[in-house]
Amino acid sequence: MLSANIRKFCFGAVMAVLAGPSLADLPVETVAVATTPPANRYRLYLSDMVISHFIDGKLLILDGESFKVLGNVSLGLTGHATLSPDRSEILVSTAYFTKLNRGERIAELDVYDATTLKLKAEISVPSKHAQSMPYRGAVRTSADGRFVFLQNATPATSVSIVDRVAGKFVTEVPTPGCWMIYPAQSVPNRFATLCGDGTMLTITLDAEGKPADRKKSAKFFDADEDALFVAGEQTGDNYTFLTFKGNVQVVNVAGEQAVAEKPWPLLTAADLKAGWRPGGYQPLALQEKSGRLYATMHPKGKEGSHKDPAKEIWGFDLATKKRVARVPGHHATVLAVTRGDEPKLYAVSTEKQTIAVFAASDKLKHLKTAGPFAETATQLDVQ
Amino acid sequence: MLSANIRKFCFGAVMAVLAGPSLADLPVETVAVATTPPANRYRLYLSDMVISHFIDGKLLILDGESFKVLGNVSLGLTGHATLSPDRSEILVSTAYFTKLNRGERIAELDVYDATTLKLKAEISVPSKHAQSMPYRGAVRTSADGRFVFLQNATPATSVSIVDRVAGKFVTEVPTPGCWMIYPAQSVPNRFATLCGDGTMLTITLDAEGKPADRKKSAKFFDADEDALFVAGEQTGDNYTFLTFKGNVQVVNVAGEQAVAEKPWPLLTAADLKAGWRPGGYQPLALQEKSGRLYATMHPKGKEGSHKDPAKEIWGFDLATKKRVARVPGHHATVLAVTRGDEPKLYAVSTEKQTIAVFAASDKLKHLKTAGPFAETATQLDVQ
Amino acid sequence: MKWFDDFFEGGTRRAAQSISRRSAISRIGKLLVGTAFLLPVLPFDRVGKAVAASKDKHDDDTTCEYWRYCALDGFLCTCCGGSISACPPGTEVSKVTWVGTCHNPNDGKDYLISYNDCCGAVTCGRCGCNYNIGERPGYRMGVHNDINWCMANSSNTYHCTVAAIVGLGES
Amino acid sequence: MKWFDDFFEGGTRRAAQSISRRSAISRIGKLLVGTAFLLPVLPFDRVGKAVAASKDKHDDDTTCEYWRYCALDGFLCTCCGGSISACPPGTEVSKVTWVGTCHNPNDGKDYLISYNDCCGAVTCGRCGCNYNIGERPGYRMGVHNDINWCMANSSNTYHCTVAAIVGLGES
Repeated sequence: MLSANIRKFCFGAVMAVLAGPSLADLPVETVAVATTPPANRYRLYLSDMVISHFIDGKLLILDGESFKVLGNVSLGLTGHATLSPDRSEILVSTAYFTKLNRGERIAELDVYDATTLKLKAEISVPSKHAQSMPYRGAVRTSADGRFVFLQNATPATSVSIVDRVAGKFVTEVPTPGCWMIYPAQSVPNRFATLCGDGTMLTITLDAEGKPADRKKSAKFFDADEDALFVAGEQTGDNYTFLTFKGNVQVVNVAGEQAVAEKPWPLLTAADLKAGWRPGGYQPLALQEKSGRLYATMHPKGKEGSHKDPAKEIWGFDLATKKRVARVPGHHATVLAVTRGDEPKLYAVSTEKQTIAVFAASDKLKHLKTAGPFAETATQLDVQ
Repeated sequence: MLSANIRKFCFGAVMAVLAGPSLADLPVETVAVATTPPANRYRLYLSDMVISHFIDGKLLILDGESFKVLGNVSLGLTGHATLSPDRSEILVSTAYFTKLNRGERIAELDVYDATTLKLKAEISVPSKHAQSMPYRGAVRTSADGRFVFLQNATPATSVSIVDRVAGKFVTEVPTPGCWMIYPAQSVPNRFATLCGDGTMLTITLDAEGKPADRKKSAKFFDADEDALFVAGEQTGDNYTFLTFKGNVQVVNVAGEQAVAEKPWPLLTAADLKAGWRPGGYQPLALQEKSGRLYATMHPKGKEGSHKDPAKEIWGFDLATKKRVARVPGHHATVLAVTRGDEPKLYAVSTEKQTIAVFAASDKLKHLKTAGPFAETATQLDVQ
Repeated sequence: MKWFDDFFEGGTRRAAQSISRRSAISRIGKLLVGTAFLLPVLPFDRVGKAVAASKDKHDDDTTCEYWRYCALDGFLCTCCGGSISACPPGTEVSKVTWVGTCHNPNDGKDYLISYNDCCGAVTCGRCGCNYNIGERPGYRMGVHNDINWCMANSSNTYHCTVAAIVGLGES
Repeated sequence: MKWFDDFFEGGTRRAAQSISRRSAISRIGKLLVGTAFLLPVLPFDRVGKAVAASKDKHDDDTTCEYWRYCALDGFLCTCCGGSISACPPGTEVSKVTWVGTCHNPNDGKDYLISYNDCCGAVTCGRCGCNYNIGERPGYRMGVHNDINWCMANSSNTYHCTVAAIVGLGES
């Protein structure tokens, strides 16, 4: 009588009630909660603001080889995520309203264990976090992981300093006219920020995390003529940026004042004539070990085309500053490349929400295109 | 110098700063907040749980002639909406978590003005509201509008009684094994609910809204053999339901005990042989003035097909109980028909999120298909 | 838990027994009660295809046609960072649940399957599956699938659904 | 409001003046600063089509090509229950805003347009439009559009954007 089974359906403690002696060939199982598998260098962190429901943003964690979903972390209302230096924690700068779209606004830095994805800490901060799309640099840790820097905008811009070790907010540093956070590698208590007047502002903190020094660099870019994309790639104390018109700008943030190198162009005269420009939300990826730089490029670029998806992805040799690869663009607006050996380049289309993956050797080799993932993802980080 | 303009950009009080003497042919405008236009009989209320972000459900208000969006009301976490008897208020039974997906759960009945869509009242209720898809009957008012009845499920079922006039929760009435709320029209303090044992339970309240009497009807349906769809149509004290196998069941809820009429079949012998069955979330619409009943029908129906979208929409004459219309189904899973003269029938596809509209004369005349609207809408109410 | 006692002392135990006496379910030869949660995302017309599932998908637990999912309605945890019997990291197992009996084509046996929703994290939204065989409206709550079975957890956010073997199905 | 004073005493007024001196914007002959909010929904490649907009859509305020939307990035309130200069019912007007100058093809004049976000209700999600002409990253906050301009309201939920005439554009 099958009907006998149905008496057993119940609403709680199914295991306790039903898991009697197993007569089955297949073993009885207990429902558990998984942890993520050990991270390898191809783990991806895709930040999705979910524009149509942007109180419910999402960080999707993916295996960049199998494209299996490893887990999700809530980003809340226009939240921003970053990884701790040792990759053991995911830090989310976000806010909540007590009644979804009204009530009290609660702002905090949420700390998740990167293996269990469990919430480890909630650190209250001033209710000012930048309600922007996910961009690298909206939240970053100091090089030693002790401090966490949170970009604010009210729209007046400032940076909140959180002491991760003490688990508390320290202070707020005004950074008027400046945007995004670029920590130094060799000086843990230091970060820089890009300013609209074409400089970088460097903030140096004291041992408690309070600002001890602030110095502007010399002017090195012109936000009207050729603005910098803010999504830069870090290699040690250097940050590499692209400009709207396709120049590469390296800035060293180790000192009390940031020092900009001489920019160099991605474009040949012919490229320039065809109007090639970089475009997207994270248009640059830099692979340190192999000395390669990748960019999302579109032709016939003009004022206002700086978020256009890629028609092609170009690869450059950083030593020779010459193009060494040129492949179809897969509508990419976001690039990221893995660290170390056997690098893979990932190209996200914000429009299609697909991820194309390439073997990042000299000639980019398209391996597959996976997805769609997420809804309106604009930031991709690698392990 | 165009550049002079740009000095004027500012972040607040634009009107105050910029609205000087108008030199323009077009007049200077002040940004205001709209109210909805006067409601006509074709106003539609579409409930969308937004399954992929279901903490952020939405009630979309549409003009059923132009299909212009008139406004949105937040449904929160699996919220349910109903209209006050005079159509002046939208009542939403919902819950919030203080931190989106965690924290404290706040349950309340939210009252919105149906013209301004402003929140008028928030009435705290026990944290038990049924976290189900939007279905008519999950929240209803008493016929006089004084009381509001909220379906609960923990999963134990009960009904919360709210005094709308006093603005407070009154009591909770246990309704084990019963589901959805069917208020009487002629006795304001009375509602019925459908029970899994094939009966209806009638609850009669005292003047304060506390249960004074509860009586079960005779058994009139068999949830195993031929279950009732819960989305019924009200005409006075009568509710008309469809069964999974295509029978029409009218129940009168005026008395202390509900009284079921003899069911009648939609299907001819030939229809039965072809396996036609109703399907969807709101598979029935009834137009009282013209005496017509409409149903979403699919052929080759079987156990488990009761949510299948319509292959055809059928119209019946309630007087003769004969089919008088038969048109393509537009994948409909939800039907609603307007009241009074010149009725229009609306057919929502939960899959495609389109709304097909028909002139609901004897022969259903397809006027247009609009949308997509919403994401996973399953309930449509008319003015 | 209080509600648990209330629930079984109320109408639902009676409802369950009623189902057991003469059930639409028994006529289809398998116990396909309940299902996890809610409506499908897309497509809505997958309904009932379990019976005619292609053989090669019976063993792929990231497809709706996997044999254990015969009574599942929701997002598959195998697509969301979990496994066939483990909730994804950062979620919690639902406190309330329901069972179904599914036929394993590989050994020809029927297994009793527990469907647990995984709760507390943002909705996964991947691999939505929907079967309504044996499903009934909420007046038969134990076999109702248009409702959130994370409802009794401290966080009600529904993430996905697992399908664990809890024993052999009786036959 | 405190932030308002802070803001204009800080670097941003300087930034604005810097823009006014030699702006990419001035070179395109129209003032196309700011834009409402955030990234587009879809399509992402509508960018820049304002210039080449078909004539018949210039006058339809429910299309991206409507003349006043030359610097708008967001959901059109005309698709959400509002009008060209009125927020939908149940929302509130954003406290912070920005302007652009758009050319009206009907009278050949340039008008100064105020883009206000409408805030407080669930995101509308209809008629997403996106123009990035003159847009810059957040270090030029006044012309940045990847941010929520409901940020200074009591509720930060972004619903849609209006485009009201506030005067004639100077030329």
